[in-house]
Amino acid sequence: MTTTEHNAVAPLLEVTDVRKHFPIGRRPLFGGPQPVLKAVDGVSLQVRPGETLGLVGETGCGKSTLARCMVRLYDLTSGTVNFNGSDISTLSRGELRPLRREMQVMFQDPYGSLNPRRRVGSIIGDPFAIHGVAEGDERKRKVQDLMELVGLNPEHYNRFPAEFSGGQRQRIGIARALALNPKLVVCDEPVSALDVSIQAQVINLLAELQERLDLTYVFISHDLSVVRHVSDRIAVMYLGKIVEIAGVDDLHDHTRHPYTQALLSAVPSADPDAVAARERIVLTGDLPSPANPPTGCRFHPRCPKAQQICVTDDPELVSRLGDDAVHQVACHFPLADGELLTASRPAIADIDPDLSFDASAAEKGTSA
Amino acid sequence: MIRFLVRRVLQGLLVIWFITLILFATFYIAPSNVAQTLGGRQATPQTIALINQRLGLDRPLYEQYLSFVGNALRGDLGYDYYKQIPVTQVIAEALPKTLSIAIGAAIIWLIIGVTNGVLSATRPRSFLDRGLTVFALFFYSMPTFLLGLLLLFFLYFQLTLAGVKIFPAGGFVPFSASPGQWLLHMILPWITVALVSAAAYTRLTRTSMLEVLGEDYIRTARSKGLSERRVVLRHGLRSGLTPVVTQFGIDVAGLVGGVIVTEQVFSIDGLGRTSVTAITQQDQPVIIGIALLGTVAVVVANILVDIAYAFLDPRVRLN
Amino acid sequence: MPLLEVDDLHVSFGTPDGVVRAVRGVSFSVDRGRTLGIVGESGSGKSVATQTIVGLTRGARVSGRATLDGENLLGADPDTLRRIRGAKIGMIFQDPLSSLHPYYKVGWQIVEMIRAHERGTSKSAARQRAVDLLDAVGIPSPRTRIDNYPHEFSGGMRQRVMIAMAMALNPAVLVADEPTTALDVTVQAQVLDVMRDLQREFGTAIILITHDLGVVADMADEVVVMYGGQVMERAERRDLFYRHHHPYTEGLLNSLPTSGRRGKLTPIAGTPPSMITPPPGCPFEPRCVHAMDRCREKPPTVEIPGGGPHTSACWLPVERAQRTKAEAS
Amino acid sequence: MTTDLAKHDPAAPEPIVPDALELEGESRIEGRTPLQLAWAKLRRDKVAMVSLVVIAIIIILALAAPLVASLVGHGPDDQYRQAGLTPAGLPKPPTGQFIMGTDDLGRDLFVRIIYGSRISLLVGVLSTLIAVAVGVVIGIVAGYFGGIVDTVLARLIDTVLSIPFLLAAIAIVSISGPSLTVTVIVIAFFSWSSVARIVRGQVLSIREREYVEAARSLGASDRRIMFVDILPNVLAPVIVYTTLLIPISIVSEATLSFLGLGVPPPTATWGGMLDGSLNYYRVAYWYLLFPGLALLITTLAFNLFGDGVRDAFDPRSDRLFATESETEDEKK
Repeated sequence: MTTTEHNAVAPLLEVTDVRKHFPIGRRPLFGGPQPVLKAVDGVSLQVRPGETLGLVGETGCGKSTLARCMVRLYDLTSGTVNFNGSDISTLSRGELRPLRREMQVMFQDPYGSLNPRRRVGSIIGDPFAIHGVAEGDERKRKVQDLMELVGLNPEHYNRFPAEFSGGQRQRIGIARALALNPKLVVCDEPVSALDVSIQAQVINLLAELQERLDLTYVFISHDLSVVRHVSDRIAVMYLGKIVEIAGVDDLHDHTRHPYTQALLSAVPSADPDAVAARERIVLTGDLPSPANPPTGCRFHPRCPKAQQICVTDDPELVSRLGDDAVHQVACHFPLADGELLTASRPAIADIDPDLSFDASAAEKGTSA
Repeated sequence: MIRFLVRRVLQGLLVIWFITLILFATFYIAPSNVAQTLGGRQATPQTIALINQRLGLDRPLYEQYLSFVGNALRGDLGYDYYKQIPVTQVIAEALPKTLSIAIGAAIIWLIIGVTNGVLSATRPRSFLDRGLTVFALFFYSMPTFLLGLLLLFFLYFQLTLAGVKIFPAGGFVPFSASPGQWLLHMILPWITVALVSAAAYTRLTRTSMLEVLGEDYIRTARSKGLSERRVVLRHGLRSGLTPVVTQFGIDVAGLVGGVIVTEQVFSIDGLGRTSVTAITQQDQPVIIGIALLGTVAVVVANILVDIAYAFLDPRVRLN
Repeated sequence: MPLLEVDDLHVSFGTPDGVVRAVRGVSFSVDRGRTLGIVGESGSGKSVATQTIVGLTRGARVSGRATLDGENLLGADPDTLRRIRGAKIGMIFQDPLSSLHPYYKVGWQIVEMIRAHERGTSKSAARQRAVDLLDAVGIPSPRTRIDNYPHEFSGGMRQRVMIAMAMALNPAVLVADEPTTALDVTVQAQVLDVMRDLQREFGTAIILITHDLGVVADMADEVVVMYGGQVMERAERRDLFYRHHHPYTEGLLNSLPTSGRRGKLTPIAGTPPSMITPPPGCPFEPRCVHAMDRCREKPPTVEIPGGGPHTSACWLPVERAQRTKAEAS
Repeated sequence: MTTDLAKHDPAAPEPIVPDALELEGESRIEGRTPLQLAWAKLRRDKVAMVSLVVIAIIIILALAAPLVASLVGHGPDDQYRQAGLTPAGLPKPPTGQFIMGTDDLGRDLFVRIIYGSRISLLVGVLSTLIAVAVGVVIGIVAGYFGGIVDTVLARLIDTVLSIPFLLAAIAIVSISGPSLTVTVIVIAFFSWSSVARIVRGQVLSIREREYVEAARSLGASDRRIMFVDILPNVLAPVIVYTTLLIPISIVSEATLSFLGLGVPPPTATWGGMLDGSLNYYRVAYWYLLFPGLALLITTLAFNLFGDGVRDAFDPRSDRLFATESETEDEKK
């Protein structure tokens, strides 16, 4: 999709300056504000109908929280979410119910996302039951059609989740998400828990279903190679913010953000010669706590290109270095084409190599 | 930590206050015929009114409550209606007896329960484990009073019949009077209280240890080449004890009322027996005094458990 | 003679559902200073195999042979094994948070390790060594961090602590069981670097168990591919990636969404076999597109000519692997 | 790099191939509910089955108590001052006429023990059922809604749990006077809190599971999530706890009756009989022994059975697909 085409289509989902802060710990005894964990801290993006937007980032970067905000499983701290042209940011649970038919979530853990005490038929039939769509035999027929669609044996209608393998369970989750013919499906790490050979089956299934059913995906994963395989565009998150967003090829060929490059270079490749030839960037330090993120650009304490301005000013997410509007980066000193991060040395002195890490806070932010 | 303790103590005080309110409501609002009992059958209405007046029972309830709280805060829990001695003195007489039973029994059951539980958990499904499970379930099923009666029957009565006089039928000898006699008088009550709890603790420790021994860090401890003994005792037991400590705190506090049956069977006038008598006689000040003591014990035990928790688990301590 | 040699290892466990035959005839070896990658999907028996060697699978039925430096491991008495564990074979595991004892300071845990094997070492000397170790694995300000509890570290730092502990007695072999699976890729890169550096310095042999072919391509000198409790293929790293013979290895590599390849992936159909009633012949036979009748009996272990100890348990003609090489070059 | 194999591969797998078919061999137990699975496991447990038979016999005897009485020819409250007492007025040892002897009022102990089982079972089961019903509802509501609802309910649960049962029971009975109803209510009142605590704990963790979130993302109502998604998942511990609560309630009833605060005489209760034996066991061992045995056998049978039920529901042994880490557990 070119830039003009991209902008011509009205977005299916539009997220504007969304923030989600979780309270952590107790309010200080003698006044003071409630400490919060800024899981998502000012994210804006759009999802066009029919595309797959990949959302990558490391543990605790807020990608799963963002996904849950998109479909309003969480109440927003601030910001707006527009779905299909209408503002859903402040709708109540009851008001959201009819919309649930159009946006669905697919979860990561095929063991955790299916109720172990219920039969597969009733799990997949849940959307019908909740929305009063089909009853009795008709529901059963629809469920079995769905099972067939995702490659499950419809005769296994009466089985329990424990009787299926991980890959099959993920198919059950897919069938449930597709039952009401949604427009948008948010896939939260749908293949992360699966072995590679099974993972490939599920990725193929998702691709085929997208084509057949005209689905729009938001695909969340920490695995860059998977995201790269399935996505049209990719948004890279770091500590609750999007640092770079671009078309999948652009992101790889014209990487702008130092963090993106570090992330890309760290992805293991099953190709010994390529691994040997690659220039690896090993980031120093740990992910800072989302409860107390660094000032300015959040990546600055770990960034080889950091300058004084990075400590004070938070860079905007905009197109830089003459990129088109689809490719945006939040960096004061974006990488030029072919520039290698390994050549840079930071120009600030206050990089603390021992960033203390608040484990409880970080884990709280990890809803994935 | 300090902040946490302050909060827990305040919470505890709130609970204690709440309990006094309930106790007061229960025992003073309920129809009472103390005066009738004290006055005897021939008491005239005038006598009864006089008695009520002397006991302060004719004052408005809130007044009675306020004076009760006021006195209690000064350490005065009122007078036993019948014996005409301060409730604090009644408690002071009964408390050592109950404490003797409770502390001794608690030590015994803790040692037996934890040892058996650890043995069971380190050899699951073995002959020993099965044997200990049967032991545990047997005594767990045994009502305390039945065990007490059986001990009396076999170890006191049958032995005495056979000419072996070791154990007395019951009663209490203060430790200060004769440590040997104190011990002899305590052994059967201890066993009675301890065996039932030891059974429960065996099960609790076993379950908890089995869970802990399946943890990754136990595998790490083994992979470090530590002796199995060290793996189980230093690495396993440290975390396996957490639920045991919780339960122990609750149980020891509950013993104030929990030894009622044992005191009854062995005719020991501890807090339990005293409170049963007081309840049947509707001797409100004594009931409330003992109940208050029990509540304080529970509250203090809960705080101690929390401290023990923080001591055991650095994750609690540091958050 | 290789440093660590495992020959025809079988491991099974009794469970309420039946006997689980987790490992069925596995052989491998590793030399000083070298890294052996063991790759396999969940349930392939890769962790069970290595844990059995050091006697960490209690209650399992074990047969076969395993030697470390000529010393017999299987069937050795528990005390001998205990002295080997930690001192000669160090281990690190997948989840560094659950693998460290939550109630003890990391320094205490390392000192315990040292003093368990070296009775004579004083507490202060062991503590000084623990500080040095933490420093060596790249933990900043080790002198203060030594008195922290595991939960006060990040995931990557915890795994460094685990490595420091496993390397404390300079073991001949380091068994790393999915050491980076629970970590993010940027942290994974750091941890793998630490392992590489230590290996270079001390000449440790590493057995790296993983499901991630990328990690293997990065780290391993030699690779063993396991499936259904058996070794499917064993080869030097480049041979395995560019000249593999076994259809399972091929299937695994094809399943990967490798960079630059869009569109459909070619997954392996079906699911892994039950380890209670494994297929009588080749465990991969039910999912293999090349399956033949004789695969149902027993696959051969053929040596692939062309240098290196390359073997594959498959009936397909050997030329397949060589042809691939010709095309690749 | 490996194009060769892919090319001459006519049976290249279709992406949407039912991989379920391969599992046929492993899933013979198709569609059995967790309850059925647990029952199947329980049936292999000899101790539990023997206990179940013992429980069944006790229940049958309790139901058939009037029949037994008419067969023996003695009513539970009939006092045989001549035939049932020695000339000195003491209880008589077991004989052909009174197979378990008599008590101090010359009543047939055997018949009284049979009648006593009615009270024990009635109180044990009834108070347990009330406690479980109340506990489950409060536990689910507290755990699911969290926040202020949970804080209030959890405090309530803790408070009830920290009241010493016997002391409070005695106090209540001393005010209301002893009766069967009071006994059931008092025991139920002090039992529901532990059920509620267990259920609440379970729900707190279940609430965070992805399948609950999945239900929410489908637009399910709170009530549906609580009773369709959560309730079936707390059923196993509730069933286990129910079987273990029955013997506890039986012991509580016996203890209250022993203290003279349970079901008032002359109704035959095991606790009451043991209370009566207190002054006579030195001359009449049977007066202590038989009611004691009846009580012990009953509680033991329920506890052994409950232990078996707990094992049968233990999730660690009903996994179909054991992964490597799970087989680790099996070894230990």
